[in-house]
Amino acid sequence: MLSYLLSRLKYLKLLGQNYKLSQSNSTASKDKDEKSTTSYLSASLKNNLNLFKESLGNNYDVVIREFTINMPKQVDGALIYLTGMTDSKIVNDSILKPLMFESQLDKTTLTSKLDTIEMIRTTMLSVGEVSKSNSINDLVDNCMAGTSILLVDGCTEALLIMTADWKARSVDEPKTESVVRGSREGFIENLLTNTTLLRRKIKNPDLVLESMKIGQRTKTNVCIAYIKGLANPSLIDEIKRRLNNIHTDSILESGYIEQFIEDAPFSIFATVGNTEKPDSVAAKILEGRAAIFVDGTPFVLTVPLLLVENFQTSEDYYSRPYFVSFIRLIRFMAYLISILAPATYVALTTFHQELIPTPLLFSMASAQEGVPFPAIAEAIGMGVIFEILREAGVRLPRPVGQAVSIVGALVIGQSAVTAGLIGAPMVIVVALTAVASFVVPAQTDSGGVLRIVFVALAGFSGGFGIMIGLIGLFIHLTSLRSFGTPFLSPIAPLSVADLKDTFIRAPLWAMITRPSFIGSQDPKRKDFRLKPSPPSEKESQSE
Amino acid sequence: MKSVKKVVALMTTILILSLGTTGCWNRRELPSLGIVMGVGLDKSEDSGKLEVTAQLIKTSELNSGGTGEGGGGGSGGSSAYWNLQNTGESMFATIRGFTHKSSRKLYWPHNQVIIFGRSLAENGVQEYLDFFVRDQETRLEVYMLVAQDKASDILDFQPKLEKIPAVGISELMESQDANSQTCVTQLNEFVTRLMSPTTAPIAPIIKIEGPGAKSELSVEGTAVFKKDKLIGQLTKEETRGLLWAINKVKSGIIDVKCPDCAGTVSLEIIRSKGKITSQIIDSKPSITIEIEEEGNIADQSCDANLVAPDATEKLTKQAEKAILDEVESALKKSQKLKADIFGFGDVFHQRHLKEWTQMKDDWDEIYSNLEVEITVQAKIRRSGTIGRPATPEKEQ
Amino acid sequence: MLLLLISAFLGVALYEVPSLIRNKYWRELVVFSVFFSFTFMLALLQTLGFQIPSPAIGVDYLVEDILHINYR
Amino acid sequence: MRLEKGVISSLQLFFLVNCFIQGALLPLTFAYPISKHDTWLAVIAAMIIGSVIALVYISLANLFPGKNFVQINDLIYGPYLGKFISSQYSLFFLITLSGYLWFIGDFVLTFIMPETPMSFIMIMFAFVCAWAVRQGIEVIARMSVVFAFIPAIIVFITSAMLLKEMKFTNFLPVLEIPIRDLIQSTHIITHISFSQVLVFLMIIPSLNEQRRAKKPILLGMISAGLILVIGTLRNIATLGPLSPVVTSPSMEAVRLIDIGKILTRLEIFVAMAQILLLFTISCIFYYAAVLSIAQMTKLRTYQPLVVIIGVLSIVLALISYQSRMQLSYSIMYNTPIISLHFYLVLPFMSLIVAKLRKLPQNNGRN
Repeated sequence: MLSYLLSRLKYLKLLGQNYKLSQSNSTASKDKDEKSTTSYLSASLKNNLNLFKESLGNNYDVVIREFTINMPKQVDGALIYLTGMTDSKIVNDSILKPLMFESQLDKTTLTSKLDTIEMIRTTMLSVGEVSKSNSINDLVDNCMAGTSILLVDGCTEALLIMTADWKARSVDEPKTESVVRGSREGFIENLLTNTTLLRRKIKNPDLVLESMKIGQRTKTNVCIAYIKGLANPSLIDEIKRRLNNIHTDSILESGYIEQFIEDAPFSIFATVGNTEKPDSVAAKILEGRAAIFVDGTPFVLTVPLLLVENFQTSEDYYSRPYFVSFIRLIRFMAYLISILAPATYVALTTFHQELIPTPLLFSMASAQEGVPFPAIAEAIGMGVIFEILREAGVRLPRPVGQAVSIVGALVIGQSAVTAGLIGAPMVIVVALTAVASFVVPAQTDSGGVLRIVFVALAGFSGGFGIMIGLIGLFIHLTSLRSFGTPFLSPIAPLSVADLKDTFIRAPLWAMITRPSFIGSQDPKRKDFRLKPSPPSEKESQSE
Repeated sequence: MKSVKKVVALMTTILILSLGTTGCWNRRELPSLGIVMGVGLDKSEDSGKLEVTAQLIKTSELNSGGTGEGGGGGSGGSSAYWNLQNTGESMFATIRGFTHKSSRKLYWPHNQVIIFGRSLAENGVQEYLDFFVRDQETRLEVYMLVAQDKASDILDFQPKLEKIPAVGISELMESQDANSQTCVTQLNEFVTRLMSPTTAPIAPIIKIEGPGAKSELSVEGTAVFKKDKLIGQLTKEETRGLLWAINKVKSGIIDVKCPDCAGTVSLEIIRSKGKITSQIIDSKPSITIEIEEEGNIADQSCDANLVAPDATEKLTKQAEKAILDEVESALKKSQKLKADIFGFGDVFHQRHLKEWTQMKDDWDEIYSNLEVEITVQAKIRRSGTIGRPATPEKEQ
Repeated sequence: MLLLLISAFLGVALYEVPSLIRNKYWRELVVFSVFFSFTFMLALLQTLGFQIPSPAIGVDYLVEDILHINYR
Repeated sequence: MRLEKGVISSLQLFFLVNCFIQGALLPLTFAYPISKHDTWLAVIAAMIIGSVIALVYISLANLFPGKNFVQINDLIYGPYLGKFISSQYSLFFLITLSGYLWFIGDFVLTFIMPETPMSFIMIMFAFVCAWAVRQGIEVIARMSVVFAFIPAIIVFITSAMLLKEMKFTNFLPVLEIPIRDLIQSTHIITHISFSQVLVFLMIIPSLNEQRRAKKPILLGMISAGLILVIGTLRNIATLGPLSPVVTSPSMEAVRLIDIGKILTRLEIFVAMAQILLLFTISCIFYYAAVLSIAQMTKLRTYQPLVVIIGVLSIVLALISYQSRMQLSYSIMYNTPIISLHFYLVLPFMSLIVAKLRKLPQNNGRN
């Protein structure tokens, strides 16, 4: 305990030092930034190339192609790009070829007042995105992202030619969210492809895709997507504020972003959602939420997240409402079972045996007869064994994973019971818990923690402990907020109108308003008279 | 959200502190329980003390062995129950005394039956009931019975279909609705009657019938208590007479003579309603019992055609007569015993509060001479899947 | 038991006081300390086995024996 | 400057009051031995009287919008006398809180875990209360919306399930008990639940429309009062003469449910629902106690006091009550009298003094 405190103190001290350091650093780094941006291109191509070689180093994937531009007056030029990051076809056919062979210049253009670089840009390059810059840093950064840089002798500016393209996975069915009905595309690692997938769902200029770079070293592209006029401006401002506050060196996955912007970092509940499916992102954006795309990951973040969203799937809205509503209730029940079943079993068998119906007590008592461990030890032990098996099954290659599950089932399900190490009812409870925990995949992690907490509470104070735990859980959930939206809405605070898409899913024609708690600016979703009905008699007569 | 972290930290410290320092107070693992299924109370013959028999289940034997068929209670380790006996002065002390004999602590919530031995019941049951009402482990819906002889014998009687005698008895009580000739009594009803200043508690009587190996358990008749002391008993017909009046008849058979010939016709009761009302006319109290009954023809031994309206009319009259007889016999018996099993006193108390204050004190006398009018209205609704009996048609 | 009590109160103090000092909530600290010491004293006396007069019985006494207006 | 920044809607206030009154279903036990099978009449009478008293509180709150009870006392009686009165109320809230903590401990000990030390139950319970109170009134109010439904539904369902066991002759003869007993019982029930809406004077300032407190409070009281009446009717009809005898009629009545041998032993649900309600009540008193103390000592935040006040109330509970018998004797015969001072005499006096001094106008000019 004491050593813990000591280490804690050391850590705090270190933090304090770091804080001071970072404060002094931030001013220093600002100076450095300013200084470095002052290094601009000079008129000499040779000098410029040396500058580039200096800053790019001798990386093997950097190509510096020096050539002569075929203009009436021959000019020296150099193209700098990264091989794997650029499309060689564009480089060869649209940049090098016109520059070296197919000069379109004639006398009229020659006589115009344009300087060389502008002439090349306007008349010779057949590439869509071309821009100019004279800052070395800017050029290098862009080069790192796959842009080709064209340097021309005698010019203090360089052309940035968009040639970025690299091998990417094709758009594929998402692995984590499989559906029976609905779109089968999933996001991939490429940011541009991902935003395109979204744009293809919402063909509307109001869909805003704002880009920014996060991570001092990785310079990861991050893109905020929302619909202007639906999303609450304060929500967008808050997202931008939090994203701008991320001063870290690396962002490798959207999980990094998530952990830097969540409201409650110590909570076991995630307050930022993620999904792999463009259609769910589109649906969430259309409800007034915002999405955060991160380059390099198929997982797109959506904020704000409500608890009930974990119990909804995109498919719910594609199928007819009755069965879906039933399934929704089943999901809520399954989640409750997955966190409470072992605890309830422990509480019933060690504290409240009088609540077990007599015939059931008979069979449970006879199954438990001769079992050496107390119920709480059984519950915790079995829970841990189950988690081990699950983890082994996930990490191992599929064929081996199957072997693991067979061994696990045999060892735990069969032998342990016949050997009298654990009671058969416990195995049933743990198995039920395990299956139930898979029903709501988004909450498996919180469920796992809660399960153990509740088993511990039940183990030492029975049903009262469970009750206290539930109240505590409820207090925590009620006080959580996700980007200003109460996490437990529309249940607490209650919004009767929003309950239409909570425990049940009302027919689409009845869901005429967007969820009010997300702070949608335009609450009305569509027309009020949407309920389909057969043509009325007058109409059919006239036909 | 600094507070969340703090709260979690505080919670874990509390958890650890409470786990480490205090342990678990009420924890009882299932195998450490001696689950009591039935309890019998007797008066010890030699010392006159209280003798309690508690029936525990042997959980290890529950799944092994047969259904107890031929086990006969004592054949080796095959029986799934264990009858513990202890004698003592007070109820709770005697029950705690079981800990000297049983390795597992007795666990009461699943207790199904309480059986009073006859001699104990005659001396009063009040002092022994308090435990069953007060203790938090006991429940109010246990069945109360009075043994014809000794309660311990009843609990030692291995039923043929069940493994555990107490379970057998409670199942038996649940099937009594078919006849409505037993007043199935749960503890809360018994105590409610006991708390009334006038109403006499009742409980069914259980006995072992038949000789030796062929003997069987049977529930029949009603024990009538005065205050908390057993003073008499009703036969099964009288019991149904009582149940008619207090609206407890669920089903059953009324045998009546065939109106046309010498055979017997059985009428199955499908619905019945009993209502007790009180009047005080010229300061003379009287009671009216109204009984409505509906039945079907269930069985007939003769070949008369009973589906004709006039025959049905006659049958109905006979059924009404039969019911009236049953109620009257019960009433007569109770008036003789001066035990208000019908709860007439409570009816007066509820409806005629003013007069009741004067009647209360000499209620016993009033009761034994109370004027009771009984009206019975029977109906026959259906005749089963056939109309006239399946016999050669008679020439009219 | 005494140890448990002291550690519990120590825990409460450690839980509240640092943030009060950090935020310079001196007035709050004073009120907190008053309640803290009062509670600690009561709890300590209770644990040590002193008979502290029960306020509930005090109320009973006030109503019954001084005012004489109870339901009885 | 206000101590509490949270804002609650009038719907939430309605459910808060509803929970608050519904929670009296268990403590009503203390009235059964006195009014026996006429307790339901006492509940109705108490509901009416309570609503009238609540009108006084609401008009007091409406005179001083945005001010909580302590501030109102300061305005009416001046700083010194006002502080004196407010401190009485703080003590009153604190002692009521400790009474509820003791009651829940006693309840759990009687029905769930007889061998557990009571202080342990109380610490666990006070812990979650403290957690909720630290989160502020907003969280408590939001939770009450959910908590109000569960017990109400359980009361309705169990009443339906017990219809078979009920004997409506158990209500007869109506008004057998002397009228004095009925008055005493009504007084006890008013004391236990209806008059305690007094604490909402600490909460009304958090309402988003401060002058609209009347409707949610009265509706909450009446709706919950009707649920109490249904619960009482259920208990009396089911248990009959046993209801004045048993420790907790609600629990014992539900214990008798037996539908097809499967739907049986349902009392755990009643216990759970009652724990939820008692939690809400305790939170409200806890919050009121902490807030009033913080307001009196002019703190900037009430949060640092939460934990220590919780500990104090546990210690007070352990000191105050030795046995269930003592608690029920106090509640049945003595405490209703003393609480008259708090919920009847002082508020009426405040209202009259405020009217006489024409206070709100003065306040408005400042």
